[in-house]
Amino acid sequence: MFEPTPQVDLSSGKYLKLWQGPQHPGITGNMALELTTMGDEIVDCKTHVGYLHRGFEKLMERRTFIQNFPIVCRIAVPEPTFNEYLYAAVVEELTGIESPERAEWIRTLNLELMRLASYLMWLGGIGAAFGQGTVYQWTVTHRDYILDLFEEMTGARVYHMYIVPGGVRGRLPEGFEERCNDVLNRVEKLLFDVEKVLFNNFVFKKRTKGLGVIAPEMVDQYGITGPNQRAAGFVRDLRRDAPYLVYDQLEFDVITATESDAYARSWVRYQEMHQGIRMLRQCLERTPREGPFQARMPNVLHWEVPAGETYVKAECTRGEYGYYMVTDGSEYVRRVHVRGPSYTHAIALMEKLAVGTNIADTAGLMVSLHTYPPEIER
Amino acid sequence: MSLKDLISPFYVWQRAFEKPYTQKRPIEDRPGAPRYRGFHMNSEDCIGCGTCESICQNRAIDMVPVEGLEQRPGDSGLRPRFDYGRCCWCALCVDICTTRSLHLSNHYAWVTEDPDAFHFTAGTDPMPWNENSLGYRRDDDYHLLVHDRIEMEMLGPDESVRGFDEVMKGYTEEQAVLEADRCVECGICVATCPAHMSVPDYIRSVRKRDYETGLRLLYETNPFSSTCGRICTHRCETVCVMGYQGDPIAIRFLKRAIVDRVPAERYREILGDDVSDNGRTVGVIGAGPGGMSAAYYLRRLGYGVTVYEAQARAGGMLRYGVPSYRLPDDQLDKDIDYIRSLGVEVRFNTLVGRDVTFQSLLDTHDAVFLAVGLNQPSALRINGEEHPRVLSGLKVLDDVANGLDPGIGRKVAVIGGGNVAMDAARVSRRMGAEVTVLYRRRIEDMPADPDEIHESQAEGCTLVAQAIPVEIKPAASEAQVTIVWGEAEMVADDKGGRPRPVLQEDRMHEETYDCVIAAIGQGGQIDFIPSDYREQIEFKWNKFVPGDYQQTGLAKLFVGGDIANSRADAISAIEDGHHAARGIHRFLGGSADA
Amino acid sequence: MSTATDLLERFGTNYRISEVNEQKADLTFFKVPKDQAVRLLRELRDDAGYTHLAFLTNIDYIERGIFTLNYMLHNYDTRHTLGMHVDLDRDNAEMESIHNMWAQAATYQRELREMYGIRFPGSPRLDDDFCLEGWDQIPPMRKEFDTAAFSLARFYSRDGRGTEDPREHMKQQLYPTHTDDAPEGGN
Amino acid sequence: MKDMDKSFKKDTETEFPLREEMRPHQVTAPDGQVIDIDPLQDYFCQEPPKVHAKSYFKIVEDFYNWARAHSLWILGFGTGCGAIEMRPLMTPRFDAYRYGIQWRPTPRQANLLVISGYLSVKTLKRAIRAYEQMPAPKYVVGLGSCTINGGMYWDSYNTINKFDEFLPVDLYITGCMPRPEVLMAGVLELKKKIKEGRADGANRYVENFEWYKANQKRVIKNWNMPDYNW
Repeated sequence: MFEPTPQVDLSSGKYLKLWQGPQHPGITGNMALELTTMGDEIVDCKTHVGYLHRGFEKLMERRTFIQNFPIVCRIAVPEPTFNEYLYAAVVEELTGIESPERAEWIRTLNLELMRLASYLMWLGGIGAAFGQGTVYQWTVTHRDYILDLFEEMTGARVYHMYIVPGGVRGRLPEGFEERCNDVLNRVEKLLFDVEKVLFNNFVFKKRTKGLGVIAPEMVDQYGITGPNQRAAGFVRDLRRDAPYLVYDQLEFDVITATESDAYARSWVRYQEMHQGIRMLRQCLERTPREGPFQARMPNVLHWEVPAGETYVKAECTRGEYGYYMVTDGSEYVRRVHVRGPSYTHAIALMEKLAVGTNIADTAGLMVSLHTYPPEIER
Repeated sequence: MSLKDLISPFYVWQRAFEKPYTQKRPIEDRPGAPRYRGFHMNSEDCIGCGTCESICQNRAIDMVPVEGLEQRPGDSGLRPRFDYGRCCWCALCVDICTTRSLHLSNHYAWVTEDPDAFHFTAGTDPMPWNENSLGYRRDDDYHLLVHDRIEMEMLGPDESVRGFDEVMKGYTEEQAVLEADRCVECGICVATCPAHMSVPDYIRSVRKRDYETGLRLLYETNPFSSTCGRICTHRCETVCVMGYQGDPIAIRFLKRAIVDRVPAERYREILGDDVSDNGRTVGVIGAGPGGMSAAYYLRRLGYGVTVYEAQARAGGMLRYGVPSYRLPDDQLDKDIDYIRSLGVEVRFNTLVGRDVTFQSLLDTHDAVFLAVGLNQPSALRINGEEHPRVLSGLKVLDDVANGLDPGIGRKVAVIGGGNVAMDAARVSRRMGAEVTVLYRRRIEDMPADPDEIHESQAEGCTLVAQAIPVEIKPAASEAQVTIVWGEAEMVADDKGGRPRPVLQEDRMHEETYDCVIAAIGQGGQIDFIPSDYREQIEFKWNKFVPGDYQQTGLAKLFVGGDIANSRADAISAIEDGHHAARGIHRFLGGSADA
Repeated sequence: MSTATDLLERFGTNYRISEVNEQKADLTFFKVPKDQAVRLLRELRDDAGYTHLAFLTNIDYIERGIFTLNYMLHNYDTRHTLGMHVDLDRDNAEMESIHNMWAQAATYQRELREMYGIRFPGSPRLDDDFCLEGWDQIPPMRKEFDTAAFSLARFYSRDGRGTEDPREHMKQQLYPTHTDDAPEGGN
Repeated sequence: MKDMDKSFKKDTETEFPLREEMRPHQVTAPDGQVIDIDPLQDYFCQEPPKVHAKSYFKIVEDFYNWARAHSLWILGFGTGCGAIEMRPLMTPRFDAYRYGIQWRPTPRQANLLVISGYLSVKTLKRAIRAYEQMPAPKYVVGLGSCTINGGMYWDSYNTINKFDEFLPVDLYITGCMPRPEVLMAGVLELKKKIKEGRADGANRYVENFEWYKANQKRVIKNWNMPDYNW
């Protein structure tokens, strides 16, 4: 439920208005927090977004369906492939194109690699936010090895533009499995190190346990999804509940916790990275080596998608990521709405959770919610 | 807090003994991956179709003329110039490239102080990565375009050979839309089409199922659309960019797809029938495609047009030279009837020089357009060709079109490799004859349509290539004739021309047929023009050499069609007619542009 | 899945539900009039288990003069999603606020206010800047706003560009005397 | 503020007033003393920027430039996508620190502003302020196509196209997004430029101050800040 912000009299001299931002240290991307503090306790928090607003939804309305494919990945910078997949999926659903099985496996592999890379970045972030710069150095370096894999698989490190409506853009390169397995082994070893250094660290425990507790009843009120929700004890994961791609053929556990504080959320993510490695190994083993990886497509230069509307969602690292698309039978889309989980995590939830915490903890709190401003503003 | 929690973080020291992760020289040591999407390269295969420009969502690609590059049909002479202040390296341009000339290298570093420097024409500008062999290429199994032509239903050879029913059945609406959808709308074909029809536009109208617009577009440049939709030589398809990786668009049949869906009664409603009269008249000699085309456009401009036709029906070579299984009479009538319905007067059975003099035409009309075509078969120039069982291909086709029996017998030899030869062969098959086609060069050198060659073979004609007729001899029976021919070897031409066939005297053959059909070409007949006029007119190889706007040295006389161009096909004649109509309009003081 | 049909039957007596479209097994769209929308939302949330508001967005049908709001609700137990459409008058777009039902709705309403100009009376911080700062044009997501023209007019583009159409270029180079278009037949 | 008139258009003069805390107001200190504050006057420097003069002796100037080239401190302000590829540079794999590059959290400690990609109007305003707060001599690198000619957001209503209209840029790096190596190559190129004494963006900014301000105000409609405030 919405709670009105407390009325504070700034001229009373008791309060201090403090801006954290526009480059908030706790997040990947630009965002500002307007904090009203009394001492070092926060009495009011307002989130300011829009520093990365590019008007994607408008731009997509004036590009053809194939021209939209390169731009969607820019919506969430650290995690582009989920956009690529969801855009492809939503267009495929509206046109009735079915991507071949081989493409589905490669897509899953791609998405899980992305999830791992994104989590590594986050892990570095939460380490840095609580003074563990070493963890940041380790994880971002290892993320770079995953980017190397992406580079040879898709042709680019960050904006892969690989999952195209109808399939994927190319086969896996020669010898990809060995190199990928090698990286996975190194990341797995690193994760055990991080557990020792970060999760067993008494400083980290002291600072994160009890920080930013999300009460279970808040979950639906605030539309919280993903690990933030699972850390509050809910066993909800779109990969299991509404399986897409080949997730119904993969073995994995849905990780949950009950404490629902920053530590629990971090722990859930940490465990999910292990699950991700487990899934990636299955993918590497089972991805078909033969067969088509692209469905038969119409001429994309003047591709008219039949009129209709649909909503396709997937479980990204932060929760429910979805594309809602309305088409009217023309070469251009009528409306696309990108539903990013950060939208509610970074604004409504953050504004609520920050109240009562210390200034020093806002960065950590923000990272523990795992938000990406580019997907809020689009 | 347990003791473990206190000690555990010191585990971090263990990593201090690992080999450092650092790249010694990060810039040199890390080239892009083999599939890296780096900077653009363009090979010589590029034809400047501009498809990359149309797919680029960033408007990062400009098509610009490149110095030292000549345009020719099938190559616009433009090349893509990239703006790296816009590019996002999505490589859609590489994926869509119709000739697969565009690639990305794995080079990725470009740093400069000048923000205006990031423009370059890939492939022609000297860039450091031009020799790069790695980088993104489109995967063979990944396509953004549809490379395979939609198959058209046609009569099987067993069936087609039995009668004169049209062989190509035409696209259904769905097929036509799918085929039209393959077009990338680059417009390269427009320059190659002799009539410069707006091909991409009418293909788009097929895709949009808007046949009225389609018909209007067709009639802007071609009043024989129904005809050309069937028998056009479709030079456009030879340069179609889709042909580089797959089949060219079936442009000809898409034209037909439009006219097939518009009934003749609606023509006047769609195209309009408001024709004014400006009081001046033009005489047109010959009611073939050239003459009727000129008549149509002149009539549209308000001229009174009288067409003088020697035969009993209009259409010229389309009627008498093209058999009805390729072009049914009613389809030709559809085109001609519409032109006549606008008020074009056609005088049939009126041979200029016999029934009316050329001079009288010059006197009565403000201008004269002459398109008499080539109706005199060329001679074989071998001994014995005056044998009565040596028939001309044109004569055979003419007789069949007029419903007469050409009397070819059961076993026929056709000499020649052009469309007339193929038509004669296929007509003979339909009359029940066993047909052998003798051609002096190789099958791939045949000037006939590949489709025609293919279908004639399917219908059971035997094609004998590299066969040079040497002599015609009387056979034992009066109703038969013997032909002597020798095998030929292809010898490369020293002057760089196409290979020449050279007769091998030791490999001669002799065979007896019921008749020999000679179809090696035609010549024109212009004796009706008085000789003092002829002196004012430029000729070459017995053909007219028209000046601008098809005008001749005799200012009032405009010429066109087979007798005035080297291409000798319907579409060129149509364009000649259209062009001459513009010229006549100019000549008679119409708009300066026209 | 019959959840959607059952559900809409159940509410069909009290609400004027129209344009039901079962897009797929777990996704149904329907439309209700504006005055019943929030009441139905509340009932869906409290009685029918649609507790999760995935998002709230708007579609601009400029040619029909309407905005269509889309409330996307999800039921975690049946794993079914409902898309509720509400038509608004495009020229005078106003809708009852639901910030008291879902906390994040206030943010969505702020965004719709900024991007389309829809008013949600009572919604907190509605008129504060959201993504845009110093925006002096019509709300940018409205279809009549031409972003490319605006971008060129305000932000300019670098000089030195210019392109040729292959077809026109070939026309001028290869058959210039055929370029005049005065005497055209057909139309 | 956003009351909708028929055309939705806003008058920038009246519709974008100063933020509440920017207006003159009174504050009561904890001891009860009431203080008058005019933030635009009190918080900001009113002194216009000056050209950073070169040393009289060339050898001294060369020494300065050599020293400047070897301590490029980047402002850790990721304005766009490209920021994500700056992180690997801070890690052991690329280890940009060995080249004298390091990231600083505040503009007052930094002398290199890397505009990492597109700039929305809202960020442009912050970038200008950040730039003006940096001590001279200072350098700007435009990273990615978006800074050159708008990149893939060339038609977006909220991102600028030509960055050099707003701040003086010393170097451009193309790419979308550029790899960390290219940024490194760019910085090395910038070093060369500094050593040669050609990296005079800060002075160009001062010399063409009116022009830059006019461009900035053309785009940023609620200016809401003093013209110079370092």
